[in-house]
Amino acid sequence: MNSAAEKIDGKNGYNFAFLDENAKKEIRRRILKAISIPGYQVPFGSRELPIARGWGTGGLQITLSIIGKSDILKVIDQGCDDSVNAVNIRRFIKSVTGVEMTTDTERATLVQTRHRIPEKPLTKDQVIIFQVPFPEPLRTVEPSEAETRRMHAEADYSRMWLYLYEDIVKCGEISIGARYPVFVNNRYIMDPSPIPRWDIEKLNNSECLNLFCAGREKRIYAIPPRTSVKPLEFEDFRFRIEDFKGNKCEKCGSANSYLDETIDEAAGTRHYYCSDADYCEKNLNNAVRK
Amino acid sequence: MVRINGLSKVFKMHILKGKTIEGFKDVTCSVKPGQALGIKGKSGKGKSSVLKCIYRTYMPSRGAIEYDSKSYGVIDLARANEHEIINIRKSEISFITQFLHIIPRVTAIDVVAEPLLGSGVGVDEARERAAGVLTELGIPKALFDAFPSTFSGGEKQRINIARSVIKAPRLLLMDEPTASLDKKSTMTVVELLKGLKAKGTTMIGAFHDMWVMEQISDSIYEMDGGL
Amino acid sequence: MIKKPVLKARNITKIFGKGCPTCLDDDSDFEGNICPDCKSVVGCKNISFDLYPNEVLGIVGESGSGKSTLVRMLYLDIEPTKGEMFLEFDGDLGDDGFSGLPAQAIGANIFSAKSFVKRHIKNFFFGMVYQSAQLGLKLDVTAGGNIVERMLMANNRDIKKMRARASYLLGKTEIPVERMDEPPKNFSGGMQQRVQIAKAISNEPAILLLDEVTTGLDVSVQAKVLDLIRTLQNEIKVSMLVVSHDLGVIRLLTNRTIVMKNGRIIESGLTDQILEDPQEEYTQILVNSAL
Amino acid sequence: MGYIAVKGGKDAIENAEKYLEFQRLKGASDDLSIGQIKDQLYLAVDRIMSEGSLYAPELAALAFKQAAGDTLEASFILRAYRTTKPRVGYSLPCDTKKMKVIRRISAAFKDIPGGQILGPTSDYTLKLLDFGLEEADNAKRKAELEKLLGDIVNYKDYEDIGELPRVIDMLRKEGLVIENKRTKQEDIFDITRESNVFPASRSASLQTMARGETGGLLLLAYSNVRGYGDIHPALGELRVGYVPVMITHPLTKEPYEIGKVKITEAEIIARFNVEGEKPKFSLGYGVCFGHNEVKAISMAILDRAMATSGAKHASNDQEFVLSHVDGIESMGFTIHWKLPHYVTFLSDLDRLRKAQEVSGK
Repeated sequence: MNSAAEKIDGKNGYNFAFLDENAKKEIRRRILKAISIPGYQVPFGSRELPIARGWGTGGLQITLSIIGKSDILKVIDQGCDDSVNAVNIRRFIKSVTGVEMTTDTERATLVQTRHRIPEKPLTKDQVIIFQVPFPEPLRTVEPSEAETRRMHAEADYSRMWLYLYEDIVKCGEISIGARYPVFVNNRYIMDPSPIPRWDIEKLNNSECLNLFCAGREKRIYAIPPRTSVKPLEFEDFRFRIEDFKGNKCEKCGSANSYLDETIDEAAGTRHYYCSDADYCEKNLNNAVRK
Repeated sequence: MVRINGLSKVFKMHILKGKTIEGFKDVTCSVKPGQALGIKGKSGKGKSSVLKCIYRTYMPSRGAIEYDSKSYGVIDLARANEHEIINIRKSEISFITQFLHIIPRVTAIDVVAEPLLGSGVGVDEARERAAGVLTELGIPKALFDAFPSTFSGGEKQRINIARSVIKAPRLLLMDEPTASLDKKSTMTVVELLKGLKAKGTTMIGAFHDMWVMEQISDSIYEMDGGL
Repeated sequence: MIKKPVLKARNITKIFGKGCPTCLDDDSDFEGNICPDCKSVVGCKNISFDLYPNEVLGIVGESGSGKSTLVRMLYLDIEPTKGEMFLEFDGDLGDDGFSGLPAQAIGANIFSAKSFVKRHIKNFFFGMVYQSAQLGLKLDVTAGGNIVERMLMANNRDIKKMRARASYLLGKTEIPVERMDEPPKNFSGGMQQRVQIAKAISNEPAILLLDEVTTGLDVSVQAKVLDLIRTLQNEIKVSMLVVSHDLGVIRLLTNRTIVMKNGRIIESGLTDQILEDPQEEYTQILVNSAL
Repeated sequence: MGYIAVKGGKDAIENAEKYLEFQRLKGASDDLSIGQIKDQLYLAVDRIMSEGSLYAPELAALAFKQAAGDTLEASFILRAYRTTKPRVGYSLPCDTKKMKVIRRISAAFKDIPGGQILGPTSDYTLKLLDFGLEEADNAKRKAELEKLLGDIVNYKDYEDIGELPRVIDMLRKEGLVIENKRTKQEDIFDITRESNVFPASRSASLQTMARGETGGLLLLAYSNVRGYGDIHPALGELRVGYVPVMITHPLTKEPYEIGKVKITEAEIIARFNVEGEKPKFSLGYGVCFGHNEVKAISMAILDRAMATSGAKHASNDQEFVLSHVDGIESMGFTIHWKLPHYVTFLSDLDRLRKAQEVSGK
């Protein structure tokens, strides 16, 4: 156990939420800019944190910049609260803010997440913060950042559409799994972070505020409430979500939630459980109560 | 329809240190709508140069060529700008030149039909009418889909004529059209030209064959030996 | 019904190198294309001409005369040092009311338009066919994809419709439709040129620019490509600008011709007049040196 | 001491060495023991052994001390020492399925047969300065060790939990993975005996990377996943543990274990590329001495990246990768410009002056 995190007796203790106030102010300004230009990637002075680059420093900086004493925070990874990295991040935030933590999606005012959106849509009083590895959706067709920024500036997206077309010609369908590019506010193509296609729908016309941040790549972007978010698709090649072929969660029986697949090597069988732990638990409790 | 006066043409040959060569001098003549004007004169006296100046393949050096154009009204072809000439060539004036410019890999029937395509006639109808004219000119059906580059001089000339007359031009210029034709083909061409005249085509032509000249022309202009 | 020109070029000049008052000044004249004072290379100098709707204008000249540089500038591939270009569109609008000419471009000097206006013009108003296929095509993208890309730019999002249109265009350019999903890098030179043509006309451009399209192709393939361009002239309402050093190509395709030497226009006129009654010394030499 | 202006090559070099020695000796601290380095700086020792391509923890620790902490220099010293050792034989192929695992995780599945074994990792520690370690305190160190050990007697670095199935094998059974060609024993290339030739065999490629410089491999792998040839990797499996070194016993001709080496092994699953028939996943493999996850994962990414046909970016170009990742080669040449070049420089100077004259500037 890293003793320092517990006692925080560092030479002179840490500021509330670790970041200095100027850093918070600057990041909040960038968030406001991102909200006012939905889908646009706002560059920002990303700070190093005691967590490795590529392990959630982006999402963390947003959370640390907007969190207040009265906030209630939920941190999930792969949809589950006790996943290793979620535990690690939650412990750090707790140690530098003392804010109340929860695993109950409904009670949380802030949800920091990686790779999933909670099954139950969030309300207008909640903010969801995504950890983002690759902010640039056009990277698949253009390695140069200078060129992709020009393409965004001029909405010159034909190369992305051509990529999807060629994908369909080669593989019979669009072969993008997670990080499915979306069209925000009919203006910007945006990378929704590596969430499954299952979750994309929840970004469209959402009640809550969606904030995205890539720490290593130093970009902040947002989808404000009630914003149109449409996955890139063709009229005759529609966007299709993951297909669980009728399988249900073996714990709570849910048939409308994203499932994790585990393989039992010995028995050679496969088992399915809800990826959203909180949602699964609630189903169980309701089932039990009924 | 056409009133030419004081038309002259000189060629400036840079390779001969800019020496000028006399084409022809002070040609003045005219032709009424539906009439045919023949140009007579020994060969080398500039007969085809006059026709080429009217068609603007040659730049006239002096004089005027007044023409009553359908789209532009009275217009001096010697001074008209290139865009006007292009339009007039497309819709009003045809020129049966002495030699057929071979278009590689295009069959006889397509060569003849092409002028119609440009003016919005369907492909099939154009080919049908082309077939009609070719048959009229005695070109065997077997040759319709062959390439003109393999034809005899006479056959090429008939393709040339067919191509110029398929669209019943307003003004038809002709440079020795029957030069390489046998007696029988010449007769057919004369009949065809008379038919066109009857439908109102005005003609100016240079003929070496006096019999054809008499058959076609309503009036004749004598090149005065052009110095 | 006098039509307005579709393209007006005014004093287009391209200097490679520092440039100086002598080579930039409009009426200064000097022999050859090296500026006597600053030694920079004069690619093009004071090129002005008009292109009318449905007209085919030829640009002929020996290699190094600046004709390819000129057409690359018209297609906004390279920036001119000086000069203006104006575009007009009086034809009927595309089926989706898309004239290919954004409002900001009407009556304005296209060279100083904003970059996305320029890109718009390149994608919708012009069609360009380069001498070498790799300039005109993405050789790793499928042939159909190269054509579809232009339709995608026009916000077309129906794959079946786009593929139908692409195969129609490939059929029209005599490319076997089964090879539509193959990358052009597997195609012969002639086929690559025809894919370029199909791509260039896919958005029904107002002007088609052809830069030495048949150079390097063997005679029979060349004839096929020229034949294809001729049929296009009749079938679709498009003005064309044909750059070639080959007088046979110029005679076959064009109504009017501009003769260029050392980056300047030596003479211009009706194509048959240029070939049969050339006025300038250089043109006479050029015409008489053709086989 | 001040700067001693020294004339003449030999004297200068001798004095420089003395000055270097002085740098290492000055300061009031106690002399650093090899044992301390081996025990407490074991990750540096692992890195030096892998880049020096010699599994000898004590020697690596010594080299580290001698090089005053410069890992490039230390692995260079180890590599030079290795040359003095004659080749006595080759070990038998070892199946890492039998690895005595101390850490074994997969990112592709939530649960894997044999379980996700987190093991000793700093992955989830907070990168906060731990001021508790500031004071060197043997007593406190011993006390903390006892507390952690609790009632464990004769602690072994690993317990024997038998064979752990490979995650990749599960995917293989479902026909989801493209098979990499197996290299026969006699075809294995030996980069220490012959120079690399391109295109290099997979054995030569893996060997070159196995002793490659961690930073170089990391840079190329990072450039790949950031978009320059991106292969969209997923970590199929990462293992850290001990494998036996088996040789054929000279007398009994039976396989005979002469010791154990700690290695890190990474297998990545990359975006499938359509090969004629069914689309499949493709594989990348990386293994190196000691505990060095950065290197093993970077190797696995590059192993797959180099297999991409039509190399458009550096990371896909095998010749580019294998020619630049060896630390001893790259460090040596890049800093060789420190050597005197005044002869060649003079001739360049002459050219420049001439060129300026000619252009009249």
